[in-house]
Amino acid sequence: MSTVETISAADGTTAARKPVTMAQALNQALRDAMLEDPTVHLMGEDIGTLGGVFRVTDGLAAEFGEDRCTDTPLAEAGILGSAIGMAMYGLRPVVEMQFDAFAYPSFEQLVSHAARMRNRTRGALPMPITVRVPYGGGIGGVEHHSDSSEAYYMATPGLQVVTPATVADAYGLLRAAIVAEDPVIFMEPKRLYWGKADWSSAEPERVPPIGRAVVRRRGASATLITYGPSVPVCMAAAEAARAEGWDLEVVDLRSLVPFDDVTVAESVRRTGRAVVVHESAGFGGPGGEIAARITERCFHHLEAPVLRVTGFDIPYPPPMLESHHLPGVERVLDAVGRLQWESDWTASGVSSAGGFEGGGE
Amino acid sequence: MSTVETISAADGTTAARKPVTMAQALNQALRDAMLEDPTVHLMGEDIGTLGGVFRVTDGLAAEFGEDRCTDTPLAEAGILGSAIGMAMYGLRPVVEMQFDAFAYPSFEQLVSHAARMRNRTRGALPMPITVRVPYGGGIGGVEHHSDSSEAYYMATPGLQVVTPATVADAYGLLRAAIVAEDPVIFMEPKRLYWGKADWSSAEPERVPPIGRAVVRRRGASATLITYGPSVPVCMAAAEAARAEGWDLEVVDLRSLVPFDDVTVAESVRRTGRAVVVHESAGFGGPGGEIAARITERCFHHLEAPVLRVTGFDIPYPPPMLESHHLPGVERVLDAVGRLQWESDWTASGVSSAGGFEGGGE
Amino acid sequence: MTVLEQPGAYHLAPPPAWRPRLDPAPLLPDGEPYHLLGTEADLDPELLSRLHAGVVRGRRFNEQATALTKQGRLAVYPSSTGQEAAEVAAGLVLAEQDWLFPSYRDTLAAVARGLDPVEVLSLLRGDWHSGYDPRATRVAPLSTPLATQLPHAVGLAHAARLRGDDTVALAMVGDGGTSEGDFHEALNFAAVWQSPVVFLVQNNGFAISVPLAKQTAAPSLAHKAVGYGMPGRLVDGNDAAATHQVLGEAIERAREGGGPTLVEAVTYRMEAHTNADDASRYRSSEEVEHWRAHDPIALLERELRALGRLDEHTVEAVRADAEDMAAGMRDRMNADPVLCPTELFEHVYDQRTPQLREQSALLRAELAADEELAAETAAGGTGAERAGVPSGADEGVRRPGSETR
Amino acid sequence: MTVLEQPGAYHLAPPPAWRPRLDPAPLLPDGEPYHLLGTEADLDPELLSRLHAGVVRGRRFNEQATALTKQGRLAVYPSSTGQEAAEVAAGLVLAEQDWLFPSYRDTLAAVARGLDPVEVLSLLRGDWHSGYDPRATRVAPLSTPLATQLPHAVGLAHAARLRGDDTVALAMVGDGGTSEGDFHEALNFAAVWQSPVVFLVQNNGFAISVPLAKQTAAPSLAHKAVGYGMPGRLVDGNDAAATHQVLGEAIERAREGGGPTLVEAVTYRMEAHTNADDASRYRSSEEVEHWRAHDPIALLERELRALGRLDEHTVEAVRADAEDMAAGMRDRMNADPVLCPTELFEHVYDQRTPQLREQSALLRAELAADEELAAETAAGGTGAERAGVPSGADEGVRRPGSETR
Ligand SMILES: Cc1ncc(C[n+]2csc(CCOP(=O)(O)OP(=O)(O)O)c2C)c(N)n1
Ligand SMILES: Cc1ncc(C[n+]2csc(CCOP(=O)(O)OP(=O)(O)O)c2C)c(N)n1
Ligand SMILES: [Mg+2]
Ligand SMILES: [Mg+2]
Repeated sequence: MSTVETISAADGTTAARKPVTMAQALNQALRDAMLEDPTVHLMGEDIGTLGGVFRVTDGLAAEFGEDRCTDTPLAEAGILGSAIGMAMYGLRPVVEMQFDAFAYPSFEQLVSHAARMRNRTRGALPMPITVRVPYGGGIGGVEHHSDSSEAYYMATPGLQVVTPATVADAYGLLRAAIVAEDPVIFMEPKRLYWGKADWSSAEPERVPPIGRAVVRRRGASATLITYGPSVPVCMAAAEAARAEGWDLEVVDLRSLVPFDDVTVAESVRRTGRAVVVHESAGFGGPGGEIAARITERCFHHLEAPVLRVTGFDIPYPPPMLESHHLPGVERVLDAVGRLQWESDWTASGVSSAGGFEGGGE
Repeated sequence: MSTVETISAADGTTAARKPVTMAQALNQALRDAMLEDPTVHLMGEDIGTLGGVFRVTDGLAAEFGEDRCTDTPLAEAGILGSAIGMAMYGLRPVVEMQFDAFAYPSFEQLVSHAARMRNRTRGALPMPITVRVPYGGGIGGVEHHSDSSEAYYMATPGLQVVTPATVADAYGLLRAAIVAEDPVIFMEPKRLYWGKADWSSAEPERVPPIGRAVVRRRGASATLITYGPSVPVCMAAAEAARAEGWDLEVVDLRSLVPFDDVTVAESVRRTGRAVVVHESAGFGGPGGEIAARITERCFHHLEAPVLRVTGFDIPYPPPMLESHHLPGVERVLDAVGRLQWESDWTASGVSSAGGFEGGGE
Repeated sequence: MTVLEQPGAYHLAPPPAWRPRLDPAPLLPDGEPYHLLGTEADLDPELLSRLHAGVVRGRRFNEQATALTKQGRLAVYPSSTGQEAAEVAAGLVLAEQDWLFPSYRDTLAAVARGLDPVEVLSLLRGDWHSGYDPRATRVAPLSTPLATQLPHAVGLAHAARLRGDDTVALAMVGDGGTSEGDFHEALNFAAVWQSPVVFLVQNNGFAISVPLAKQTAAPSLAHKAVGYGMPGRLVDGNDAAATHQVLGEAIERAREGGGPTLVEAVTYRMEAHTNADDASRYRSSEEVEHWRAHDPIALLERELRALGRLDEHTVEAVRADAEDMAAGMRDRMNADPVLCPTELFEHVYDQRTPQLREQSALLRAELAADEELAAETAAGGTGAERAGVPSGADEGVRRPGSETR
Repeated sequence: MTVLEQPGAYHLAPPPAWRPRLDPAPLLPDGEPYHLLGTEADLDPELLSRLHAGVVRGRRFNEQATALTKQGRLAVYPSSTGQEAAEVAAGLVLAEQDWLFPSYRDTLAAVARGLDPVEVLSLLRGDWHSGYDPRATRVAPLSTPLATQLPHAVGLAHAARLRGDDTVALAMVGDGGTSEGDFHEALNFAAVWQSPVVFLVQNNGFAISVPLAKQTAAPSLAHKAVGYGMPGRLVDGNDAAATHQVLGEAIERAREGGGPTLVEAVTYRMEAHTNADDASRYRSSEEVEHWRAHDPIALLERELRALGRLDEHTVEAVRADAEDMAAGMRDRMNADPVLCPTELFEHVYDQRTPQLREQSALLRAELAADEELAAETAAGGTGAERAGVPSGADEGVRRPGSETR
């Protein structure tokens, strides 16, 4: 993770910095939001006395009282549904879903109400709700504890979908999510929770707003487009690619909805090649949308089809097999190698791969 | 709809045919499946005495008894959850969700259990469940009655996702879904329920299996790739396009999962141009995946980027405004016109459209 | 491993978490639905008159709305004919600061609360999903997904209590809706938080075609209250006075910090589920007639007459008032609503995203092209043809035969 | 409009749907948890001995599993120490044809039923999601999403009844799980269908850190039964004899067509939620000590001793048996499981899709390349590094500090 931290730390503020984990930065963001705005209320399972299973709400019930940081009954539709009611009354709820897969019971409340209430009422009932979802794998979690569920949320008009990859973004994007007037699905990459970066809680650096992607690493040969838990993987891949003579650019999307077509298209037009990288299953996942948008906008600049490196199209594996599923440096480099470099122009390339009868055995 | 009917009727059987609606063919498929296999059980809201709000189960409770065609309590998670238990005991449940949006309460049962039980148990507990979901708009339905929710199911490994566009496919695919050993989300396009075709219940024509797309219309200029309620729209567009000098091919996907890469790629490689058409919202919808797959496989055959004509990225509109939302013939033709025909090569084309600051006002 | 060595362990008192923490008896509803009309109870004649005017208007409202479906002016209408007493009691019982959470069948409760009938009918007319301002009216949008509005009511009531306001939320749901998980979660949250919310279940005997016996095996729906630790009340939902009183008591209890109540109002849906439904498929006309004899309007009129508060003059005035309302509805609903297609993009988010700006521009361009074309040809193509759907779409609403909501 | 003209309407009897259809009294649980040990009740000494051996083994199982987490051999373990009586009673009470639906904490019930401990621990070891054959063992996979297994149990029991089999399903859930919508929907379906299913709620006082008082305001969890029209029973969950008897009665009732029962077993979780949890954050050690005095093993041993059925020899034999089991667990769990990465693609569907065939080939190629590389260099790169995750992944399990399941 160090590459990313370096980058986030290089944005330049002057206050005293010390190593802080992403979980701590999120905690600070919640605390600061609660201090600043008395309508901010936290709700979830075990977020009070315990401080959350990831300790992101640590100390907040003690500091702000149980009415502002509430241990709810164990019922996710009830949590999100009552948050919707609280928002109707002018509060600004921040909901914690304990794990990705445990947000599913609240799916109807999310899709049929949180995402639509503003539209339904012509703006009379905005839904300034933040739903924090710890997501993704790589932490040895047993079944239902490592889902990447962002595709569901991306396919739901009315939701914003945001995911940080750095400590600074964790703080900055969560603050932005809480003040947003719309429901924001705030996806926290579990395996980056304990990644540290030098950071100042007294003077948190400013980060670009929701809706903006950031180029984490400049490069000229090809662009890796990624987000959340796969950002450090792509940074490492870009580093490793130097040995192969490739100078890779890395775009951290940060916000899946709204999507930053400008930053992405600008990069791909410049490099002419792109690989989309994410942990979520490939089929029907975010990468299809992203690749399609890039192709629509950059077709004549592309030297090769936009490729995808993603989780396989399978339920998330058990802990002992997850390393085979997660897109890693080698797999990213393999894809980069298939970007139809001039030297390969005689080879058959990707366009002959796949097909209904094709494939493995 | 007549074009499609002609096509489905042209597959050639000899038995006596008469005009039959898609709803009637579905009803016949359920009846025949129940006759053939005593483990087939129907469950849902109002499917018994009433015969379903769309009458697809009409007469089945009377014929097979309430134990095989059961009016359940009003609770979709309970319906799907108990269907899972029934499948564990060796039955073959066919569940009706009354409308697309009312399947959402069952989302957790679907994603966390139905889709994963076989994998979880190394094949010991297969889930031969068919979930019938009437979907899509164009019927003047009020809020929550016109969702196109297929993107959610496509993004869920373990589910098959199937949708007929013709009377023959309605029968044939539903029979195939019921005998399948995996959970099949069987999406019934509501606005085609009352479309008629000549069809013989005594000798239903054979249709290709799940997983196979079908070319509904041969053409040479470009391929329209579509499914379900948008198939008739694309057939009409292809007809209208002749006036403009375009000879369009139309591919009816029929099965979104598994996806038929071979048929699609074969067509696009031949025509060199493609437009994906569906009703579901564009962003994060099926079209992104489809366009990305085509580009990965056919890049060097493409004369233009694969374009998409889809519903807007908004909650489904109220009845009086839905016609503006639904992809129609004109919108399809507009997209075809943007496929960078030789005559347009000097114009700027699609690749300059869009972008973060771009667009409307 | 074995703890044989520990002496006397078993003689310690069992831990305190063991005992049921409250006596269930006071939570249990009466064995018979509570009723007032036709008893010796001393009733407020003013209130009875208000309820009477309300139910008469309500019946007329239902009739007019059903007529509008036949004229294609409403996409669909789920009538509350037969249930006017509960609907009107719910609409009238609330204080100004209270909120109402109606389900899709409860247009009438919102109208009884004073909302503009045409605004309330937006959802069913199809010009927008919800036509009134929920904050200004303190009526949540009519909820179509069943029981989903109940957690909203709890959250709102909870928020009001946290703010120190004396607002109460009244949430309505049908007998069928009680089977949904959201019903359970809402009641549980309300009881744990002691939120000022009252749940009103209108048990009208059916969820579309499914009779109560296939919905639950409970002694009554009001008995469900016990499992949450809140009181359950069973009331004759056709008796407007009794329903008003039971709801009023529950609301005041909630307002004073006493927590939530579950009220089951037993009533009957006299019409089909909606105009698109065919009730003869699943119930007998005898059953319907049986209930016609227990008509909420008749019950009130009998009482008022006995009190000497209902002469032909009053009846006439009430009827005239209802006719006025119906005429107003008719006139206004027969006018085509002014629609702005690009409004579709305006409220999805606080700020339109770049993508929605593009899409809005696309639609605007299409509309402009259509207008040009229409100017050129007398019988030009319209948006409906553009959308590739059969003509008729521009009437705003098309419903295939048996489609039901 | 007015129905004044209808004479005598109100005097008709109110429609039959009105009255509560059954007397709630028999559904209500006792005011005190039912218990047997230490009473004058005449108990079957054979059964007591079997229960005793079970709980002693169970305690040892919990200890061994917890130890395995420390050695990195289990990803996580949610201990049922303190709850062995209910777990073992559940495992032993079933007939061969019956099904058990355990939640994620109920490994012990499955083991008590006779399943191989190592197979049961697959989920928590992380070699596969579920390690035994549910059809062969008639034990459903341990369910992690809370309460979601309850509708499965109902569906299975319903299917068995439709088939004419005398199978009963016993479904286990925690106090926290009762708040989920799926709990509600499952109990309602079971009651409406009169399915042969018994719901066993282990109320162990906490859902992770959340105490029962924040979970429900109900008199007891067993009182929830009333709202579904099924009987509720409250039992001392640390009293293995009482729990076994209450479950046994409910199961026989279900088997004979009497429908479902809700049983609340009051107990206490002596350990933290899982090995990764820190219980001192939310509860006092006094509370824990209080419950230690009501230990399920001690209760049984006292009884057996009073009956003259427990001498040091028996104690020794039971202990030795438990030690054997633990030693077997240790040995087998310390061996690395044989894993086949491409099995990831084998069970997603009945037939691999073309896409999964491609993906399987890709992984196979990668693994082959890795092997080549490993053959070339002594300390070559492995799959873990390929995946770009920190080393340590190949131990199968990495858990950051506070991660909890
Ligand atoms: C979650 C959900 N599932 C299904 C439906 C479809 N539906 C609409 S009304 C209805 C029956 C409702 O019955 P009940 O709750 O008794 O209310 P009533 O219609 O009698 O007022 C159903 C099944 C829905 N609106 N929402
Ligand atoms: C649907 C769902 N939400 C949240 C969780 C996370 N979680 C795991 S165990 C647990 C507490 C369970 O408490 P209880 O039901 O009392 O069972 P116990 O742990 O006491 O055995 C929680 C919240 C989950 N597994 N499933
Ligand atoms: Mg009803
Ligand atoms: Mg517990």
